[in-house]
Amino acid sequence: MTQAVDWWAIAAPVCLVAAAVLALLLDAFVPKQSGALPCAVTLAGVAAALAVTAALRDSERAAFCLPSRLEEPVDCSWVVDRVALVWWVVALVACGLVALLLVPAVSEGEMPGGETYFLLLCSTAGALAVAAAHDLVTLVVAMETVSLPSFALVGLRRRPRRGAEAALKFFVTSVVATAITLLGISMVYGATGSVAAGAVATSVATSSAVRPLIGVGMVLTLVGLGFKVAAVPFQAWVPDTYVGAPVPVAAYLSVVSKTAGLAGVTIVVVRFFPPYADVWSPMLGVAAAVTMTVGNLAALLQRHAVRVLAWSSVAHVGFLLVPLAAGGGAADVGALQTYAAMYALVNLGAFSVVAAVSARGATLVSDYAGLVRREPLLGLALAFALLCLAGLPPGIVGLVAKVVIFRSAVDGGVTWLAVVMAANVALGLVYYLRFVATLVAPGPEGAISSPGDDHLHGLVPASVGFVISATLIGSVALSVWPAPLFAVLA
Amino acid sequence: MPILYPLVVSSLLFATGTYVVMARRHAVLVLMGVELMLNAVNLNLVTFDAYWHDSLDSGQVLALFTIAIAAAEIGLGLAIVLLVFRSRSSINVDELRELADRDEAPTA
Amino acid sequence: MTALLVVALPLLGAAVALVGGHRRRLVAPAAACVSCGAAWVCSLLVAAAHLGDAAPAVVGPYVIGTGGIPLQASLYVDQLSASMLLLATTVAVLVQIYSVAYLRGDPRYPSYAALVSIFTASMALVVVADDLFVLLVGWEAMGACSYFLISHHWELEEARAGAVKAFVMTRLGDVGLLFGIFVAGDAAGSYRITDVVQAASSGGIGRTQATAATLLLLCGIVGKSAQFPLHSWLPDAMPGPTPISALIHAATMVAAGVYLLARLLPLFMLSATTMTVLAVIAAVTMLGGALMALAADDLKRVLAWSTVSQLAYMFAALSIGGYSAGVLHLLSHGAFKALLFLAAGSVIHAVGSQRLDSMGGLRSSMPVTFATMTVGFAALAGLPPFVGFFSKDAVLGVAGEAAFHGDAQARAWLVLVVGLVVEVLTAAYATRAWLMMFFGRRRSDVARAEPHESPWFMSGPLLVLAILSTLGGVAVVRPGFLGVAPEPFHAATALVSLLAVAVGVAFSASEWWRLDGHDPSRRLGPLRPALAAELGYDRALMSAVLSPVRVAMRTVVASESDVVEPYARGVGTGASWANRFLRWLHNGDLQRYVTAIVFGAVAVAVVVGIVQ
Amino acid sequence: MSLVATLFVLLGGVAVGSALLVAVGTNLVHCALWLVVSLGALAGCFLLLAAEFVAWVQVLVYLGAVVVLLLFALMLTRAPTGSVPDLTGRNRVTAALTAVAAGGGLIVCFAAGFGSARIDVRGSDIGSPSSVGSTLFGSWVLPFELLSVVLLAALVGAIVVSRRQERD
Amino acid sequence: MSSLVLDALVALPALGALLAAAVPASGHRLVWFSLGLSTVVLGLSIGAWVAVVDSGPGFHFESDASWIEPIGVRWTLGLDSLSAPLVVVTALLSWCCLVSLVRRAPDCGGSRQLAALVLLIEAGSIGTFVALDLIVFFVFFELVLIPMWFVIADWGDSHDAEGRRRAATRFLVVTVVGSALVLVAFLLLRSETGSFDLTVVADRVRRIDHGRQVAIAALLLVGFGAKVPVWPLHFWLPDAHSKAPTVGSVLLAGVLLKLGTYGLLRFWYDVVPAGALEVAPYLGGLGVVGIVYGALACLAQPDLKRMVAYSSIGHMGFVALAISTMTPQGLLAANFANVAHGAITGLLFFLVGGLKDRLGGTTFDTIGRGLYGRAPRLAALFAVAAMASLGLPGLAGFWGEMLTMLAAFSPNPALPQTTYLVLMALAGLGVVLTTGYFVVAVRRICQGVGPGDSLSDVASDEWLAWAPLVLVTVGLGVAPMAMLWSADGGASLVSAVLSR
Repeated sequence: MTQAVDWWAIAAPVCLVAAAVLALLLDAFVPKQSGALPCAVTLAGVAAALAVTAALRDSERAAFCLPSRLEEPVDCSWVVDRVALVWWVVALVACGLVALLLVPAVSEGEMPGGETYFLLLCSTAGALAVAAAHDLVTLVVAMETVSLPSFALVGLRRRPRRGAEAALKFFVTSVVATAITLLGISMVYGATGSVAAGAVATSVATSSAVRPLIGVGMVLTLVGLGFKVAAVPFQAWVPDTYVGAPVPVAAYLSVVSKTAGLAGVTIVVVRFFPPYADVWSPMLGVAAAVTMTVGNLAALLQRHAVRVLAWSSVAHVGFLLVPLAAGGGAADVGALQTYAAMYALVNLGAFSVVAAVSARGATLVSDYAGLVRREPLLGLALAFALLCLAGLPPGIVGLVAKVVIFRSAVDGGVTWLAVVMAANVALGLVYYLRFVATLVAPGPEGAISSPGDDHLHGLVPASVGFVISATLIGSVALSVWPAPLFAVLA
Repeated sequence: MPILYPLVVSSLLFATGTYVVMARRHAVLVLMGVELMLNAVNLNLVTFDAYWHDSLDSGQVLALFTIAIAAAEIGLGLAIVLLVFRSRSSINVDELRELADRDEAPTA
Repeated sequence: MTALLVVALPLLGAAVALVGGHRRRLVAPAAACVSCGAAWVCSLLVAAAHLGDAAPAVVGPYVIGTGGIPLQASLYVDQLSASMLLLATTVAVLVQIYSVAYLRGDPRYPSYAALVSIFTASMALVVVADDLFVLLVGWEAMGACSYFLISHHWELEEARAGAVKAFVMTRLGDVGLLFGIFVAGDAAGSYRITDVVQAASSGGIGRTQATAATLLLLCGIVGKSAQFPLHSWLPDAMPGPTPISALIHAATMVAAGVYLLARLLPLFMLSATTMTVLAVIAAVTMLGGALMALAADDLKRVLAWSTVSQLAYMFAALSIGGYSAGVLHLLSHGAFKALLFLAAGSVIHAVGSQRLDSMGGLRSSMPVTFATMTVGFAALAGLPPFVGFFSKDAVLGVAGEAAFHGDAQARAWLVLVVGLVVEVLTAAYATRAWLMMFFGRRRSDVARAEPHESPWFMSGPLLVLAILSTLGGVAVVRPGFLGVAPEPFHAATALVSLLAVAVGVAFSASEWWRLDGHDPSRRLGPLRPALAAELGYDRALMSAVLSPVRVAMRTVVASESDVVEPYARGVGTGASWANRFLRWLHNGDLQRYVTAIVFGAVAVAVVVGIVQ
Repeated sequence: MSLVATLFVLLGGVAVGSALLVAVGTNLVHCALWLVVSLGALAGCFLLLAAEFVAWVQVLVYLGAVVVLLLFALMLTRAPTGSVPDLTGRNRVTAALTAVAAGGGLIVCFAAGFGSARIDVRGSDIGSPSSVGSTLFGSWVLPFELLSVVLLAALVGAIVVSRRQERD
Repeated sequence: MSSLVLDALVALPALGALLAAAVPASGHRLVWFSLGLSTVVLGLSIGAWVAVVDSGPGFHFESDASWIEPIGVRWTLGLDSLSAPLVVVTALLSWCCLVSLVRRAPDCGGSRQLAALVLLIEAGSIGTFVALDLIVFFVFFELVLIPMWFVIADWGDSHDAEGRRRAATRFLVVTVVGSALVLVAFLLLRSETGSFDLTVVADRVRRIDHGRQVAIAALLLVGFGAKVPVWPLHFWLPDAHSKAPTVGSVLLAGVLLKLGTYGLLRFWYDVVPAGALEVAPYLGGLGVVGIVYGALACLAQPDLKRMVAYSSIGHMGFVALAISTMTPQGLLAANFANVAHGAITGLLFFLVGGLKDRLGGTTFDTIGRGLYGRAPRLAALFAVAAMASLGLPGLAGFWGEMLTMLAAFSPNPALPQTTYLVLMALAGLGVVLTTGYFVVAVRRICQGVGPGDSLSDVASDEWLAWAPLVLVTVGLGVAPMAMLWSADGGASLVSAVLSR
């Protein structure tokens, strides 16, 4: 018996993969091109996928259904529901923006055009698959689809010394985490005899004899996903990898890859193990508290700009896990997605400016001194993004997103977590504001990209400039009128 | 056959694999450790498949997928190892410290 | 409405003096004298309308909500307030005139004149206020003016210290006053004095409440009127300009306590406890004050202690219910003590020193001053026919009456006996000061050349006050203007007190003779240094109050720098240590990272496995 | 103990033993060869568990491809063929303890979960290539297709990573 | 009534700040522009206040629009007699600050950025006072933080870059932790009542079980207490003040601290009175400790600016005590003391700033003695401000303190009466200590023999900037009914709430 293929349901990742192959082929057959062409292909693929996503808006589709044993509800490997669609939109938009950020590197020959975009698109397709996967086999394969191309992306540079180290660290840690996840899946399978969401959930609810086994299996399954989102103690690779990777790739890892991980965690806890909420909810609560604290503390005195953002992304994972710790109900998932969307937008904004400035050789925060005065667009965009990340007005979108997370915690009865969050919001402010103050401060004479230095000044590539402007406009607009962002919650 | 036999074997293999990954310095050996871990998982999967007489063969199918993934990983991993080797003529993983967070913190 | 003008006009004058005083030399004196003069005229009008058996007049009330019992800003003028008003404005206008000459050439004159004007307005406000809070406003505004005026010579250490002491001590009392107002208002259901008095007279206030309220009010009164134990600020306030001492620290402000007590007497009468406390305070204070005055070397301190002592006389009278006696002595004391201070100022102006032993033989060179001051001393000592004789007689008469016929005989006996002893002492120190100033040899160590009589701007007011002190007795004997029944003359007590005065005068005069023109107080022997040092009271009080404050202060400083700050800083330090630790953990070792992952997974799994 | 069980214990022992030799050996090439032995023994285990198809894939992919790749890699990185004393890092004690904890924890967990349950593989054809093939393409089309993307991406990634020439 | 008034009060300064920061014109002209804008805001706010006084209790000028509909947040603003005076004080102090910037550029330049930040702080503070939606309130509450951080960190004490940064950060961190706790309280309210709207929440609050109400009140206490600051949470304040520039100190003391007390008033009285009654004695106790502690710390201060900062702790202690009585009197007293403290301490900080401009420092040693002789008008103003601050009747400070003690004399019947009598007595002790340190300070700097240099006396622009505060101080002291009347409406609202 062969499964019917619902092409419409898988159209979005298919678009991406098709675009990926096209980009690769174009690279092979059209010689001497700049980054523009594969980027255009990528954007086309992303646009097509977005169009499909939009078309799927009101329908919930399930495809690749398994033959059911007995009279149980049908288990499907691929479910495209509202939650998945939101993840898709976030991942796709972020992918498009990252594609634009990659253009300068490709144009300068720093990274190979076709392959770079191919890997990017494959990875993003994997992210979409994670969000729609409803059995553990598909989930783990989709996770690998996200991971493997990104290992390569991290190592893709003409001067690969640091990139190679970053890639190797990323690779080994990731593979170990995957192995642990597979072990966990095997335990779940062993305890329940199934890998599909519905069957596992049913079986988990009825069998009490093997609770420890299921519990341990669930925890181990979450390890790989925890690695993807970089929750403590699986965060160690993050700073080294982000610093060693090309900045746009770091942006990709911190947004798309993390989105995939969050989608995966959500699916696992909400779809597979609802009866184990008493296990995973406090566990995720502790993980959230520890993660946000560790991330913020580690970022506190950082001087390296990318490392600051790396640790800040770790800290934000803590916040992102809170709604799941609060119970993972529909409203909580909405809160999670809202925050993730906000985070994706402003974090990409921050990374895009850092990408533009790093291209000139700036690495330390102090190299950014006076950016607001010299190049207001860059400086203000970065400052605004950082304030949004900090969650303080004028970055109202960040503030309101934090409100939603707090609400989730309060409604979920984990007020203690809300208090930890309160301390962490303050802790985070310290380094975000230090960064912002550096941006605003008068810069040292002869600093990187001083106005007189025409070689460096104003050299923001159009594509990067577009990303910067787009994220800035987006976050400012959402700060003034945040309602659209929260439509997810309604 | 008691199901514990294969499970114990797989546990020991997995533990050995983790030890190899954690302790061995040579990057290729580390990759071997990863293989051991994945194979331990495969043994688990196959065992459970037999245990449940799974009509969907989920365990075996996943084991097959794991083998494929392991192969893909090893291919890409070796490419990265070679990249590391070429860029610095050493593939002892504990010598890869260039990206460590070493810059002195400003005095607060 | 005229009463309101008495308050408003000096304020206007103050504003003019402040704004224009530094531009034109004549603006400030003119503004000050004219505004106070106008206020005096107004208060004459008020007095004319309200003395005698005229009905009291009420302005207002103007209700201000507080969420609870409302404030009712209103003015109330009856015989008592009219006469007080008259006293205050009279002394004020005389002092303003006097000061024009006394402070000639002083660059700080404009602010001085303005402050005196503000003070006059505040005093007027206290006198005419019908709401306790409005009264409090004037009460404390007077205190502030007093503070600023004491420190007029702010380059002098003792002026600065005296000002601080005066202000802080009176404010300490004022806190009690404030709480007393709360209790009284709460008990009476209104903060209006008339309502409170009404409630007290009609039995609307319980004994306990009355005791609590009056004891608290007494704190403020004691503070303001420099009674034991809050008396020591008044002698220390003497570094202020002498006209200020005359106005504020003799005639008016310090008497405000007496006024308030008289005003609320029905309330106080409800509490025997308070009245006993008051009598004891008054007895202690009048005795102590007189003794200090006998030993003091500084002319102004003599007068200050004398003021303390005489104020206690008034309280003594009130403590046995002698309303009219107390008020009469207040009025008469206002006149003769102002006279004494102004005359003393004239002397100091001429001699350039305040020390009694640097004066002497001034009789011939300053005839007007000598004559007027003699009147003043006579009134103080209680010699007939001067006003002091009559008012003291009224006090002692009431005391005698109460001692023999009243129902609070212990209190009355205390007042009577101590009062007579103080009569002796008063006569003694008055005579001593008079002799030391105007008789005997001129001291050779006086820096100035030949002292000469003061200008008319100064001696004019002296004459006016001397006349009042001389003829005022007439008014005292017929106190109908206060709306009370005429006092019969107390022949018995008058005789005894005349005897007492004679003893006092004789003591000083004989010692003066015996010591050949030297200080008669040497006769006191070993007691004298102790009294001159004011029995160490002040030092003891200061150390008793200040050392706990210092200890508390040090504790607070220590807690800020050793507890709060380290903890606050410790959070930062802890965070930066945590930061270093975390960064040390992430040392770039791949296998450490892997170990963390595996270990983390195992740990969580073990926890979950065990929990399940 | 049945024959199957006996065989399984033997093969499992070989697999674990040679894995331990991989973990402690001082000669890189020997380690790789011990890995071959371990994985081969494991393939035998698969056979005993009626996973015929998986066993052959194991032999083909691992023994045929992966280990060869590893050997190539050793060669390309000019790994010494002799004994290398410092193949194990300083992390060994922590690593060993963690590994023992992991293994012990797993065994305890399995023992608690399954106790004395037994596998009965007689009379089933679950592991035959035809059966696996039909479920693979009947029920697992989606992950299979996704896997093709993974493999393609890994291929391209491996190529592109190793193609970059420039050194710094 | 037009409902755009409040929107304009918030939007004008905010837009002005944007313009002042963004428009490429000369800095000086933009400061003038900001000043003009602020004048408009001031006028508007006074008009609104008068209108509110006329219209009695309840919210006026209500503005209601959709904002973040999906989470139930609406843009609702309203002004009542509790918030109206604070809005005016905010507008007034901002105006004064801008006047002081017109002629005196900061040492490190950037007067137009500073003006923009002042406007932003004004917008945020006014917004906080008029917000009727919990989240809108929270957003505005947070809006002032970043500008204030920059004001302190970039324009602060020029001798101590590290210290001013640390002080600014400490201020920010403490406040943010506090405000996050406030947010938790808001969300608890929301989860219990299903609305973020202040009036709706207040209506439905009886549904909340008592323990939960107490928890909410306690969270609000800690959260707003950090901002006020209530005693043990005060540790950020002295540093923040002593490192801040004059403008920063004025706004910090005059406006920002009020956000905390206003928050407590608004939410304790209007929203969770029943819960607040349980925790109120703690607030009262801490407030009194703050009064005495602040006064003792002032006595020991060798630095005038720090002394004024510590005096703020004492004054805020009075406000805290007033709030804790949970009576209409308490509300009136707190509101009055808020306004009076804003004017008086604003004036004091301006004066200290003036001294700092002239002498380069604010320690007693730097200032030297004998200011009465060296700069008579400045010294006289200082003496007047000191008198006002120590609560001399006839000046504004008195009424706040008097009403506070009066409220403590008869607190809410549900509160322990004897405890409050003790608190009242201790507050009275604090009054004496306050008198002590202010007269000692006057003695130390105004009196005595100075070094003989002559300082420039109060300049005309300084007169312009300071005169309104002097006028308010004297005016409210002489005619307290101006405030008491307007707040009466609020008090009746509160008593309605309390009696429910």
